[in-house]
Amino acid sequence: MSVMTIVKAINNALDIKLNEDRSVVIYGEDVGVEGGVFRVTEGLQKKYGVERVFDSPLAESGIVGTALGMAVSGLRPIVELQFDGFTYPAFNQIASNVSRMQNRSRGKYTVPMVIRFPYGGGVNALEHHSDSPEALFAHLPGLKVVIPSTPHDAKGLMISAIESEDPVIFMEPKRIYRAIKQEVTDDKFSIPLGKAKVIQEGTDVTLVAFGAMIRESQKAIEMAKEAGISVELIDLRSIYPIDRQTIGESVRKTGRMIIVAEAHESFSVGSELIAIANEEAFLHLEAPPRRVMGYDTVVPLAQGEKYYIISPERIFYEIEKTVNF
Amino acid sequence: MSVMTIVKAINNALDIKLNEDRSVVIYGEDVGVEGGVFRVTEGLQKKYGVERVFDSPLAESGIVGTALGMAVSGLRPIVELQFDGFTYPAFNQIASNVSRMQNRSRGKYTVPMVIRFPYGGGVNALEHHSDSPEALFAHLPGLKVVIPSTPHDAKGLMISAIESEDPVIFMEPKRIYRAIKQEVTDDKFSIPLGKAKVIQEGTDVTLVAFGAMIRESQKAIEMAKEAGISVELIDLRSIYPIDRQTIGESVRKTGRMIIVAEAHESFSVGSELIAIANEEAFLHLEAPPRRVMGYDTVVPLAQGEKYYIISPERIFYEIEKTVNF
Amino acid sequence: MIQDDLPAIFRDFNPLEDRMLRVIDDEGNVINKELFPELDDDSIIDAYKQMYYERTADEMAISYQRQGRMYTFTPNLGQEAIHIAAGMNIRKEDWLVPAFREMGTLLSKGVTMKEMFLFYLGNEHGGSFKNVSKTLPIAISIGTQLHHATGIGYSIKYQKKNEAVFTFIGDGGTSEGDFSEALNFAGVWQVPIIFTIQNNQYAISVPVKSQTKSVNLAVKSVAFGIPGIKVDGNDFFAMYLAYKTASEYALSGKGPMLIEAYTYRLGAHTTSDDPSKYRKKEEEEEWALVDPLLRLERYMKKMDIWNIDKEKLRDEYKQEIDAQFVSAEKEKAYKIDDIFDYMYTDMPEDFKRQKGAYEQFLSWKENRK
Amino acid sequence: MIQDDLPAIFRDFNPLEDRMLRVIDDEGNVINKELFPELDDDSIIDAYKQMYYERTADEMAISYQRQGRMYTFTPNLGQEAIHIAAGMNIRKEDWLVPAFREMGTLLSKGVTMKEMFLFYLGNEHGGSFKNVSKTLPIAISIGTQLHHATGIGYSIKYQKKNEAVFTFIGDGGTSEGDFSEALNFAGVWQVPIIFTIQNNQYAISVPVKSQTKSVNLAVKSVAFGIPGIKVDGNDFFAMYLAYKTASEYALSGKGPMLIEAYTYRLGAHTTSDDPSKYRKKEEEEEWALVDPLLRLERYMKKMDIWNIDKEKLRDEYKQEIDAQFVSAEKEKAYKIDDIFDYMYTDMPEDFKRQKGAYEQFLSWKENRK
Ligand SMILES: Cc1ncc(C[n+]2csc(CCOP(=O)(O)OP(=O)(O)O)c2C)c(N)n1
Ligand SMILES: Cc1ncc(C[n+]2csc(CCOP(=O)(O)OP(=O)(O)O)c2C)c(N)n1
Ligand SMILES: [Mg+2]
Ligand SMILES: [Mg+2]
Repeated sequence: MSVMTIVKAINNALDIKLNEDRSVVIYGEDVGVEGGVFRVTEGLQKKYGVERVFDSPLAESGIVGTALGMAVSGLRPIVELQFDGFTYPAFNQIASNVSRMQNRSRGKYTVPMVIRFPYGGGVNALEHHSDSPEALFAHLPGLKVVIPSTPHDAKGLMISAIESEDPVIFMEPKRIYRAIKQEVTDDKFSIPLGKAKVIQEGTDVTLVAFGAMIRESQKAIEMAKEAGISVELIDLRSIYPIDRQTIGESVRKTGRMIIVAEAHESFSVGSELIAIANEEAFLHLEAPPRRVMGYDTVVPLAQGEKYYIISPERIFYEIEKTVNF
Repeated sequence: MSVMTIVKAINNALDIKLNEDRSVVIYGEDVGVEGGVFRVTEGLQKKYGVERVFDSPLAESGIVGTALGMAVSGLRPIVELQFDGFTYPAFNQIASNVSRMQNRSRGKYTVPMVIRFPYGGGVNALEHHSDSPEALFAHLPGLKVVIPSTPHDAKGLMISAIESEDPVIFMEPKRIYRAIKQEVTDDKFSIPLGKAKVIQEGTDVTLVAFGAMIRESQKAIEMAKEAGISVELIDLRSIYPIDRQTIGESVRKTGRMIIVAEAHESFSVGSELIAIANEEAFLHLEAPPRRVMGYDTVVPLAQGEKYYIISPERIFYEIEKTVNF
Repeated sequence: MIQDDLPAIFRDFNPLEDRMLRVIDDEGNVINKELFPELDDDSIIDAYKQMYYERTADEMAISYQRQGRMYTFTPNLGQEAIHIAAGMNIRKEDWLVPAFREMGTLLSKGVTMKEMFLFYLGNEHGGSFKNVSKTLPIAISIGTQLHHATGIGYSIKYQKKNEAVFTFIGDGGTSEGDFSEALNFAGVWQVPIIFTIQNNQYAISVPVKSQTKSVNLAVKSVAFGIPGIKVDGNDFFAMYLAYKTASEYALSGKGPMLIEAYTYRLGAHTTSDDPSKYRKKEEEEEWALVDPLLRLERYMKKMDIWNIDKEKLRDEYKQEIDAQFVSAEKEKAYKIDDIFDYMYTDMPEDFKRQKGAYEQFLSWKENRK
Repeated sequence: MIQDDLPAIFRDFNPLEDRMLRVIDDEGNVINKELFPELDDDSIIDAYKQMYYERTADEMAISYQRQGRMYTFTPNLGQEAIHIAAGMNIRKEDWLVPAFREMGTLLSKGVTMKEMFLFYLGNEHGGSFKNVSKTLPIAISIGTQLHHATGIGYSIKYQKKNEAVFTFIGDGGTSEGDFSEALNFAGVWQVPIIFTIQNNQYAISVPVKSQTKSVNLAVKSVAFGIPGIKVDGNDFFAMYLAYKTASEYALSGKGPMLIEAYTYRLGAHTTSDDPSKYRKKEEEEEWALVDPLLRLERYMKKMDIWNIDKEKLRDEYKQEIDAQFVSAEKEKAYKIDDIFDYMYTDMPEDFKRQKGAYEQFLSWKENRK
């Protein structure tokens, strides 16, 4: 066991897979000597050499497109895109090829690759450094989209992502990269993709969240507890495949649902979760499911971010409203 | 008045705006001499010259990115992307700049530009020629997303799109490009963006559709009528801004909703409409709102498309299920 | 500027001087004896036959499409020398990463016309090329395939295999960002790839002069520090030589190369296209005179190695191709499974639910009748 | 290959031969008399002052950031000659389309340090450059800005205006597809743009040799048929000459140009970066010796036109810059409106609803207290 941050836990997962499988390679902008701008790949080039962990030219489409080429020819590439907002130059490769090569080739080629990047707001960053694009990737058929919220999950899910024969978008909540520390085993373990986790059981309302919003939700749940409200908290962990069963069960029990996520609320994962709640638990719904999500605005720079970012208080406000509906 | 197809109606709108406003220019792949692969820009280069209607190099990011440059410097560019699946190379320019320049410059620059492209399936096309990516664009803040379903609307909405100071994604349902003929006035008129249209009133269930799915829905409604079910049909027309009010009113009246759209159902416009129905009409809902949408698969080639495409029968099947819930 | 260890032809036909590698002239005369590739008569005859097969298959496909028996098809007419010269230089161990207009090369690699037809009949099983190893499916989204080729190049180098990658793009495709990015990655990584630009003068209706101001397309290699050469794409021998040279270069670990194959699309862009809208008949006629098959035939006749009865061969090919088409037409019906089963290696629950819901609808529909 | 109507320097310093335009050497000696630009002493003194102002502002910004009074900042240290030479050649009528490391050029165009500070204090109002016409905001998404510049170039040409566009990108940025696409569009459209690559040797930690195999970056122009030149970016006079020439060329309707400004990022990538992780101290020291300000000072001293009291000037600048910083710090508080009001010209109903819901939450919060 070691005390790990999310950064350290992912680094550890990468290390384990690099060590046990020579077909694993890692590249992207500044992932080599620099170890990535958030140091997620720190030390790996030194340990595994420049052929296995290396800096690429500054071109996201190229990074992702070449990784697909590697994936169909025997390697298991893991590529880093430097920030959420810089996934878009790679969007065509992801939407047109990474997600489709398996289907296009009728399974002749599998696509065992991971595209990982830090995402989300709350770090006083420049534009394009605070986006939460999970809905965009989840809407594209053929991908798996994963978001951990703890060091333990980050490690276990990353191991699964690397071992998946399907391409995985692995989004890392940068705001809590180092904020959460946890004892995590140094041994290899994996957490299956596609399974949500009930973090806390409750009876009055189901809160579905993921990434950095788990911690904020937990704070809100404390406030709710004081107000005598019992909240069930689900960490979605996998955006696609989405764990319809766990959501359905919980909402059938509590009759109420709130989604907490940083992304723009319209046409979002929140919308999908409301659809699922309707499909799975319609007769049990006692209040309209609500979204506590980002507005349909560009994520503001530091001074405006306080208006955009979701506070525990705002979550609590919605909990109260939903319970009192 | 002339009898117009959607192709002709859009051509007519472009013609009117080219004629009255010298700041309007049109370009894209094959839009010049060729008049576009679907002939939407037919005759316009001849009439207005190669400086105003012209072929560009084959690069969608460049087409959209340069249009943004034109839009901030006095022109009103209208660019054509050749097919839905070829919007993705332009995704970064759209997501990172077109949708954001106005906000980034605090209104110093407006972005009066239109990105138009044929979308959707049902034409036995090759891969990447049948996608329905409206949810992707609707999720990005700062854009307007428009989809007409008739020649009349196509013309009126296109005029508004060109005159909008905000950037507009104009998606043209290629499957009915020439399938629907309608008398349309030759004069200029416009239809405000952001307003849905109740095509047919009804009492038992609200059908929300757009683009080529309107016609399929109308066929299903005939079937429903025979079965004694009264259906209200709403043509969404504008995906963003979405007309929450019209949806809300209708669902409060009928208590039931079905969304018919070609796109993959997960994380889609359908999901958003279900969220809206919950938010606007929760206490009136008598059955879970349902999506009759494309599966989370790549749109199949011609032989498989029959399984993917939405038939009036399938819509009717869902109507019956919803009404009998 | 030009590397020392570069094969001579890359120096002698420097694209910066807008020179073009040719071995025979339009009449089939050898104009560069010292460059004539080592090819015995049988191989030349075989090359012609392959080109002729591709030509015949193309014509058949066009006619099936006209008969309404097949969806849109992308003809290869006029570009056969490139395809077969490439095909003859691609070994089983080498990778082929196609765009969408190199049918002859695919056939050389082992793809059958049945598969091609099946693809254009709207069945993904045709386009998967499942029986041919190291061959990616047809790439429709222009430019993207070059990155895949480059990534495969990296795998090869990383795994220390003695393999090369052959990949293709059109003149129009050179405008896409992915084209430049891929050449740049390949240059930095020094991977064994042969990039071919089939410059057939048009991207649908758009002439190459509207695509770029560069003097030619081979010269674009300079921007990425890789060797480039412009080759007469209607000259089978020049193309053969270029591929032989590039392939040896790549296999000896020296890195990527860019070949511009200067040619002309004799047919329509696809069967839904009408070139008379955007190009002159005279232009088409001029290029028809230097049809790569004609030029090779002229050469063969001059060298007295012509022993082909075209009529007869054509009939033979037609029969064979028709059998393949019919077999593709008769291919077992497309199943629901076919749209669901290849999206994921292990099908997610939620996805199974979608498939199940659809099956329920189908049985409802069945019962209604 | 090289056009006849090209200014002489583009022929004399052909990037294909990897030549670099220099006017003064490291010691400040004029090595190319005939190329020395027409600049009177006052202009040279003014240029130095502008560079010195940028340098001082940079240092101040870094220290504010260290004091925790400002978020991440992007220093310009070492690249001032490029910025001021460009600024002196950009007229009011010309457009400026920046990347994110040309503060001096922005200042020349009329942007204030207050605005710069406001931007790095996390306020969009700083980055809008609202008071300066024809200047786009800072572009963070690398490469995308070149397309905007090219589009503006088209507007200018279409509207028959006598204007030019100046746009910038880094060495790393040349790997992005948009870089190549934009140069290609500009070439085909023959629009009045001056593209500058600030080759400061690094993209964060990645050295330029990992970006591309091309002999230099100016040579990339060949791929797009536009003239390119590599210029000593630490030589103010060479940069001035290059911009003067390119601007005249563009304004006379001859089309775009590419300038590679060969320089070195003397500071960190941003204030969150630590260059010692990826580059050698010796390298930094070597480049520090040829700091563009030092070189200009050496020249001025040699020519006996040096009349600057640096200490005094620095104090003066510091005071002025600090006043601007304080004023930026004191800028009226960011409002809720600021996040909503600029997204659309007419705010959609649904969007108003979101704003309204937020205001409701705020009043609930207020009442709770
Ligand atoms: C990214 C993308 N944009 C647009 C298209 C539509 N399209 C198909 S073929 C073609 C022209 C291609 O021209 P070229 O690269 O010269 O190849 P050729 O067809 O001449 O072989 C276009 C624009 C596409 N397939 N992919
Ligand atoms: C599309 C995109 N990808 C990645 C980044 C993150 N990033 C910011 S600066 C930088 C390096 C830029 O290097 P260069 O172009 O040489 O400019 P310099 O910083 O040296 O001025 C990177 C990778 C970005 N801003 N945009
Ligand atoms: Mg072509
Ligand atoms: Mg740099």
